[in-house]
Amino acid sequence: MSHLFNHNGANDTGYSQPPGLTCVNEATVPSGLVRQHSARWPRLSEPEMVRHYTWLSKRNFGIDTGFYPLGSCTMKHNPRVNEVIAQLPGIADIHPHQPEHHLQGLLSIFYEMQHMLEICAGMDQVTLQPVAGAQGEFTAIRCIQEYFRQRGEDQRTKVIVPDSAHGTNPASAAMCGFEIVEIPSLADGRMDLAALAAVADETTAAMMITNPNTLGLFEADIKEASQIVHDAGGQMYYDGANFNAILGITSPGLMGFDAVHFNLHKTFSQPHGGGGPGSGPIGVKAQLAPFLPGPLAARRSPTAQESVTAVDDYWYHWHQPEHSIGKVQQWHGNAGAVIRCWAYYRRYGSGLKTMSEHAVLNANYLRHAIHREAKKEGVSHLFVDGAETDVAKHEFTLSMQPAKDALGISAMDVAKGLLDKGYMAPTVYFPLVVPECMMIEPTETESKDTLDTFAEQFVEVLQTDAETLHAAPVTTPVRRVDEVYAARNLCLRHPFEDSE
Amino acid sequence: MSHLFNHNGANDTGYSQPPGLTCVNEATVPSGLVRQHSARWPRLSEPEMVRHYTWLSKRNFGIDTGFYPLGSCTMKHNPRVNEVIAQLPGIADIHPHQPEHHLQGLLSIFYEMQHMLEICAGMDQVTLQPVAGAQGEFTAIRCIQEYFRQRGEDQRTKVIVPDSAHGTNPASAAMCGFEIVEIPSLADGRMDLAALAAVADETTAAMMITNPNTLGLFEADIKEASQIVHDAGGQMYYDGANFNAILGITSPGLMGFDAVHFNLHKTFSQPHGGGGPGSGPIGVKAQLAPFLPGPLAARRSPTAQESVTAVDDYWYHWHQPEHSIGKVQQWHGNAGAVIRCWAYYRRYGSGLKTMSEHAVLNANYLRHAIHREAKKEGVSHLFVDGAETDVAKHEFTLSMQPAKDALGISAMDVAKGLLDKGYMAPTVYFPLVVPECMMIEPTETESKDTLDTFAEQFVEVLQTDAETLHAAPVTTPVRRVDEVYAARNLCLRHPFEDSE
Amino acid sequence: MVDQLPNRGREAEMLQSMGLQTMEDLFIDIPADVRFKEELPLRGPQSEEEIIADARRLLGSNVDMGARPSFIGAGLYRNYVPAAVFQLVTRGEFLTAYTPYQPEVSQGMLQAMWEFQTLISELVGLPVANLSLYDGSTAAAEALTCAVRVHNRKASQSNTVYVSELIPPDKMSVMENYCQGAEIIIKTLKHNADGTLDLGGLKEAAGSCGVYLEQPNPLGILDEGLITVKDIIGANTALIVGVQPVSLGIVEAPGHYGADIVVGEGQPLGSPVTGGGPLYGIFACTKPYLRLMPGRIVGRSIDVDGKEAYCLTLSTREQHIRRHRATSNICTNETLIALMGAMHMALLGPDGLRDLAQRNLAACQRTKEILSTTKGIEIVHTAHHFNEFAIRVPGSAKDCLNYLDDNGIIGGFDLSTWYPESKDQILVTATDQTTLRDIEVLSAQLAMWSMHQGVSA
Amino acid sequence: MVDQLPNRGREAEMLQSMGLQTMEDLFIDIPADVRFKEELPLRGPQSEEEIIADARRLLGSNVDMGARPSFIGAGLYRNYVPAAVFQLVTRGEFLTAYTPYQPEVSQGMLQAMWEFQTLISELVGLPVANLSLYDGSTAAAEALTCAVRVHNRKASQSNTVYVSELIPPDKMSVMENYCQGAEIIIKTLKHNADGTLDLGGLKEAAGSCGVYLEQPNPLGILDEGLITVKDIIGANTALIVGVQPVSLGIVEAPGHYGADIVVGEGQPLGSPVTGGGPLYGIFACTKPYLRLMPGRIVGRSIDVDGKEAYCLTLSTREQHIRRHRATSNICTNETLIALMGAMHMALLGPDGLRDLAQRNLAACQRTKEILSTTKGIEIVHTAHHFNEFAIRVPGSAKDCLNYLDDNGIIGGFDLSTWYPESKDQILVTATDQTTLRDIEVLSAQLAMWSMHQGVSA
Ligand SMILES: Cc1ncc(COP(=O)(O)O)c(C=O)c1O
Ligand SMILES: Cc1ncc(COP(=O)(O)O)c(C=O)c1O
Repeated sequence: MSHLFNHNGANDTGYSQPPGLTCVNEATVPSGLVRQHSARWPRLSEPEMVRHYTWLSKRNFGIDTGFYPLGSCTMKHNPRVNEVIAQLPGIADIHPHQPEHHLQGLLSIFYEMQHMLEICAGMDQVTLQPVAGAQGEFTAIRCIQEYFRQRGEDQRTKVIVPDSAHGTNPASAAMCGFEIVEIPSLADGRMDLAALAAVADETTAAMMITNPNTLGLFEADIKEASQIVHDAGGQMYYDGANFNAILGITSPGLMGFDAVHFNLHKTFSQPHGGGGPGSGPIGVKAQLAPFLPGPLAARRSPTAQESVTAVDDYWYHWHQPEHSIGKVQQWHGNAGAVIRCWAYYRRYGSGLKTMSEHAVLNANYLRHAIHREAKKEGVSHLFVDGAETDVAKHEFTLSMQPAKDALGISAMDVAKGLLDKGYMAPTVYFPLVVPECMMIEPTETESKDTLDTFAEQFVEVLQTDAETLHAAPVTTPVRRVDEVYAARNLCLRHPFEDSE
Repeated sequence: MSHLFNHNGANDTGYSQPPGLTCVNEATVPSGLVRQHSARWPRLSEPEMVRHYTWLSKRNFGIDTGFYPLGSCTMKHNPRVNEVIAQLPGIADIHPHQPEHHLQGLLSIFYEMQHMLEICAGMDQVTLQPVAGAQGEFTAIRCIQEYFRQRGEDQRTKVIVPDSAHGTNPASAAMCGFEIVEIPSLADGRMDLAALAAVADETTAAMMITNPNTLGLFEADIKEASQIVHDAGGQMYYDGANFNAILGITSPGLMGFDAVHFNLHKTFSQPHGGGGPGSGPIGVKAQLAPFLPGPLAARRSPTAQESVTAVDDYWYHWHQPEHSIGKVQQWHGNAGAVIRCWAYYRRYGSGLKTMSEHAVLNANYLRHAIHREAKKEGVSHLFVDGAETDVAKHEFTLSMQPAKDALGISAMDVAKGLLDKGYMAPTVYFPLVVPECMMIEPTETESKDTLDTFAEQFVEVLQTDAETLHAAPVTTPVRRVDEVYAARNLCLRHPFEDSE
Repeated sequence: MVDQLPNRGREAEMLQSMGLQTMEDLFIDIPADVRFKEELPLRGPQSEEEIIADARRLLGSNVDMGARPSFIGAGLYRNYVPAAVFQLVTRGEFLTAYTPYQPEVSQGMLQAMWEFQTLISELVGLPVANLSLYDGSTAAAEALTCAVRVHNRKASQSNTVYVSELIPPDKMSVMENYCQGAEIIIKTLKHNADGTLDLGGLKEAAGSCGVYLEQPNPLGILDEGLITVKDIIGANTALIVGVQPVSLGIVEAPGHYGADIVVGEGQPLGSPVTGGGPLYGIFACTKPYLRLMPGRIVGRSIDVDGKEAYCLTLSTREQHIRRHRATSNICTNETLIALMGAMHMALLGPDGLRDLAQRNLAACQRTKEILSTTKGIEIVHTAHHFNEFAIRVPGSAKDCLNYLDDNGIIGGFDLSTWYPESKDQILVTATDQTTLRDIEVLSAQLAMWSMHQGVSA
Repeated sequence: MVDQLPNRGREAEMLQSMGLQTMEDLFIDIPADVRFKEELPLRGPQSEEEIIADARRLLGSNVDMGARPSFIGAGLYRNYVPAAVFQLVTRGEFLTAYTPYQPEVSQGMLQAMWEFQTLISELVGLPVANLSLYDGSTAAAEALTCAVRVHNRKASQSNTVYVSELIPPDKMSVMENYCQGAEIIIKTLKHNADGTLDLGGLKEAAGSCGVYLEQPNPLGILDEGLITVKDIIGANTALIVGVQPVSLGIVEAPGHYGADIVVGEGQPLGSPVTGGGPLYGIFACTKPYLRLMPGRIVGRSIDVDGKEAYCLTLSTREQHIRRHRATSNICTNETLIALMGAMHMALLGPDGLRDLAQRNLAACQRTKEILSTTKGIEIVHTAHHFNEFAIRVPGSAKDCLNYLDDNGIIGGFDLSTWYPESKDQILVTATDQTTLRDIEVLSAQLAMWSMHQGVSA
């Protein structure tokens, strides 16, 4: 074990600074504000610091380490060129308050990304400001809220979400002040149009839904759903977390949506190590565009003077939407993430559809391979599909309820068993509508070999006796972690008291 | 296991290239030279390639992974700024045949490094051309050879080396065509002046020695040795692999040497992952300078025209020594390594002495701590110092012969036991003069805590029963590797035959 | 793009094994009427080389702060980030991981974030810190809603918070967006002419749910008055202090003068400015706020063998469990940037942080000294500044900044962007990267500007 | 520098525990008369920031090939190296390791080098490859001494090798330095006016220990004649072929036309030019040469459990065992650069290599086409060229290159540096990085040069 706070060298610092400026009157802090006790930070030399974080990294699983079939998270390979681009001059040392003529490159990339996302989503205007999917949801729902306020439809106080929705959907709408109306799914995991029709009325501000849905099923009735909500005067919100299934094939616009968020860090491969950073642009139809947070990247023909610094035939500038809700992040969003995603987009360009096709191909192939292997080994009875379908989209769900009933093996047991096989586990217990759910999303960047081997190993786990599985994992840096202990014995920081 | 040659995707390539130039007449290879069968290289996509090499890296131990006390190799921390500097514009895309006015920055860094090394070594002229220590030895011995040829002393056909010398010393001299005269060490591990005096004569071209010697002892008689060799008309060659002990404290020049090589990759921290690249500059006294390989970096006041591109007050240019032996590497040596080492030098500047002091402090402290722990646990009788001394220099040796005699535990067993404790093992069975030798060099970049813990663990290994140790290591990616099997069943490449 | 798709060329084989013929068969469930009829009207795929060439051209047209004397800050600060930080954070195991849902294989990031929590907790002087929010502005916004959740029941001014009038409008806007759903009323607190808080006016805030102030304040001023705020507003009103974390190397931690919540933009510790993101929001608080705070938290626990182990904890506050009753909607956060922060902090150590703070302070002080003797330039506030301060220039700030820009200097931030009445004020920022030459060039050009504006020697 | 020394501040404590008082006590064994009396007369220590600033300034004054149209090659070639290569090779486990003396904890590098051996072996068409020598020149030199070791006993021309007269003097000089110790006589082989090998003259070499030729040859020519060489010189004379590895994507592997040893500069696969180093030397051979070849070799073996494992093997050839009778003095080699090569090769795959070779060939061909119609310029050899070719210019090559340089073009390599009689010849190199615009600019400026030299349209 390497413990950061056990490093207490007599050494001053792991980063020796140059002398710095001196001033005539010694620079001071007001006497009442002088720091009395310095932070009890550790003291490491650079060699020790490098070794500590190298050690930590070796105890962490990433896509580079192995297959990461975490459903709903689109853990695709992060192309290395993204990192090269993010380190080029002209991004790290750019301040968002610099004048426009200092930022033509940044603005043109922003513009290109807005434009590309508008096309992919079938929306009229995109903003790149939200920094994660959840913030995109919040932002779009805020726009919808202001839209209705401006129209005098203050009675629209409700947002409808299916019970299979991701937690951020209701949380984001609630943060805006909306009441949440949850509608149950049908037995086959799909949206219940009748249930929707029953709740959609003049109090409905919006419905939030993702398609393909969180079970990996395409909601074929989506236009009907849109119709119902629109007929009731509400707006349709598309949760874009599952965009990886549909790029170039269909779009929220075609399905009748009014607003949508992207999770660029998923679909467009922004590395979001350990939980972030993300980027959650939103796109909206024309009626909502005036409410978007500003500024947006826009362009026009340059003046003679401007053409000196223009990067191409256009002059790029910031543009403030007329009835903007204001800001959701203090600056222009996660510019560094947007640029990586721009690099990613450029790799596919008009061929983005191929990417989605392969994502769907891989998901279906894996689903098929798991069933095939299970049949071969006679353990097909231990799980059922989370939803009936001929073809899944980019992900699929399995219910481990049969294994639970027959052998006492839970979805979590299977997950831990997979860790022992060297895999990251699929998402478990989400969506809540599938009992003992495992949600599996391979993404397009996994090879057939990897999928075949995973299917075999998955089935091998199912053939493991319950006791062994309850004790899994055994090959990981630590064994099953006691989350209850963590919650009961809260230790949220290094207890200096004890160590002194 | 991840096997590169098992990857045989239908995919074209892991790096899609842009279309490239087209030509009017299709570019062709002469018909008799058209490649008939393409190389059976694997086919990996970028995601698979990244995962393969990530996996391999996790099966490799580096300084970043843990303590690496490999004697004679100076495995110090490689500061990360070196890598930043090596990636700045102005080095990767520089061609050695570009004109001098394109290379003023490179030349000025070369000049500064030559100058710094001259000062540290007490030599008159340094060349950066040799790309490793062994090549430095070869180069300097070649210069000595030509020096004597020019003086008409062709009878000087012998080079003297102590029996504790590194293998490259005799190998390099032999490659030049010299006969090797090996002289035994004294019982205390030091050089035998009498033995030297007995062999030094008019057939002696040079003596090669390192000081501190390979046992970590400073040869206090070094000036006498130089005197003996010089009196016999020979030249003194200093193997600089142990420079880390003496920077700023003493120099080969002060000790009477005529030529010296540096292992910049050791002393000046050029990362040499897996065995290279290195950089092995040599420095020589004035009499040998005309024979050095060219070109050298030189400088003078710039002309008016030159001052336009000059980086500072000087104009830098290449300079060809008068009687140069020619080249030992086709270009200017490992420029990329030199620049990293320049960055390293700049960090210490005139304070290089502190670095050496800490290297020696750490070595002595560790030696002391091992004895202390051994005494505490009652296992002092299992090893003896490789040489008697009050203070070691940057490294020290232990002989495991007592453990071998008493318990059948060899130096190799202890080494493998240390691998199980998470350490890289010290150098074993070198120098050959110490029976069951372990050669331990902690370097200055290890903390006291690391040294204390290592001492404890070392003693714990000594307390392990022989059977367990013979079976060690057990926690490593593979267990004890059968080197005899490897030599008897030579498999030096993937056997495609079998896998097809 | 082929190089990113391992199964290119294997489509037929894979489809066949599923009993399908074409890729189309995988999309039979998508009705024709919602299908794109044609290829996306986008440019063609490019190779890595072409993308880099385009990126180099486009980004190269941006003007790097480092390429010229630059005095712009106003919330984001260019401090040097040591080389080791970048090289370690891009290790694949960190870079390509996601939220550590499976703690057994995510101990590295979990421990690093637990250490981050400790580093932040020590930095700000409060016992609890989460592992990052999106940025400084959302951290401040979430602090307000958190304060209302905690104090509303006992508050005499329910649903009400007070915020310094100096807070930049962009940040205020974020706060308003985050507060409006809970129908929180945001009132403002006045400041004295010298830029310090009007402690008299503050009394009004007692009985509200919370007070948000910054130290240093948006004018760069270290306001000693803040140490008395908690006494004035009392135990039932949260004192929320926004900090510039680097300043805490020499400035007292707000936790030590009564802050209940400390938030801040983490960027100056560990991350470049990057056009305004990704950043990371610091959020720390006292124990009473713990169960109603936003964001992820790591706890130290044990595994089944009793071995030390780390995992996410207190998740019942979060959206994936509590859904619409969650304390925040945040899911993806800024862990990787927080990790850079942790690495930077670990490298600096307490002495290194003090040195870094001192360098910032000294650079600011030196800039002030020189500009205070520059013809036509006036230092607006006689106060202790940390790393930025307002100057008054002849003519308009906007024109003056344009003039400086024409002469290759990024002169600072036009304060009228924030405070419309301050038409002739510029916020001038110095950091560890500011050199004496930079300052002299700025001073010389400001003197020229003054001359052009008719200010005589 | 403090940041690199973890025990700064602990000196006293550590010394004391050893019963010592001062640092001086550690150096009592060094006599006063060999001691420095004063501090080293060197500049003071610098911080990371200062070093980077200086490096940026100094290196920034170098002229990058990528920053202008560049046609210089002559042995080192700027091909694009994919981003993944750099990011993976700098992983600490690779970067900070050394020679894998303990195979149990060095399986990663050992396997990677075993794979490298396989990749090279397949590339050149020979069964054995080592894991790198210093560079192409030392690989060629060591091939000569190796050939002598193997064939000398049976050779009718003992101690004699033959080398193409076209080999650049710098490379020849390395060969001579490596050969002189074994008293090897190096004779040269003549070439025809069209740049191809004089096969008639080659007969003389039969009975010698070895023949060294390059494909493409130093003039960039793909010489079909080489496929008959082995027949001419016979089994007892080693055919050593030096290759540009990228060419082997489309050009026959020398192992398939009789080469006994193939060497080459590995740089164009995986590594930038880097001012001429670090590079890596390719060395491959047939089985009879195995036990007398230079350099490290990895073998696949098993561990005590019978599990696949890798280790260094055949070390009895090496200096650390065989000392002065070793087959080479090499110890530290170029593994990390060879690893970059392996990564690049793994990414490319056979099709990628073919594409890369084709791009080089096509760029060269296009350049030839355009220059062949450029006023005053003559293509010296009517031949198949791979990626470079000689042109004849009006006036001197040196003046012409200076003229091009004045106009922002690195026009190529002055062939009189190698062949003093070729005063008016320039070796023009194209790579995958050459653009049509580059070629057009070169052509236009060469035309201008011709005009200045009085060549009329
Ligand atoms: C279906 C769905 N919706 C929304 C989100 C929220 O996105 P983010 O994590 O980027 O805030 C997620 C991400 O985890 C998701 O899976
Ligand atoms: C004492 C000694 N001399 C010479 C050498 C040879 O140096 P290099 O490996 O750089 O060729 C070494 C390195 O291993 C050594 O330890």
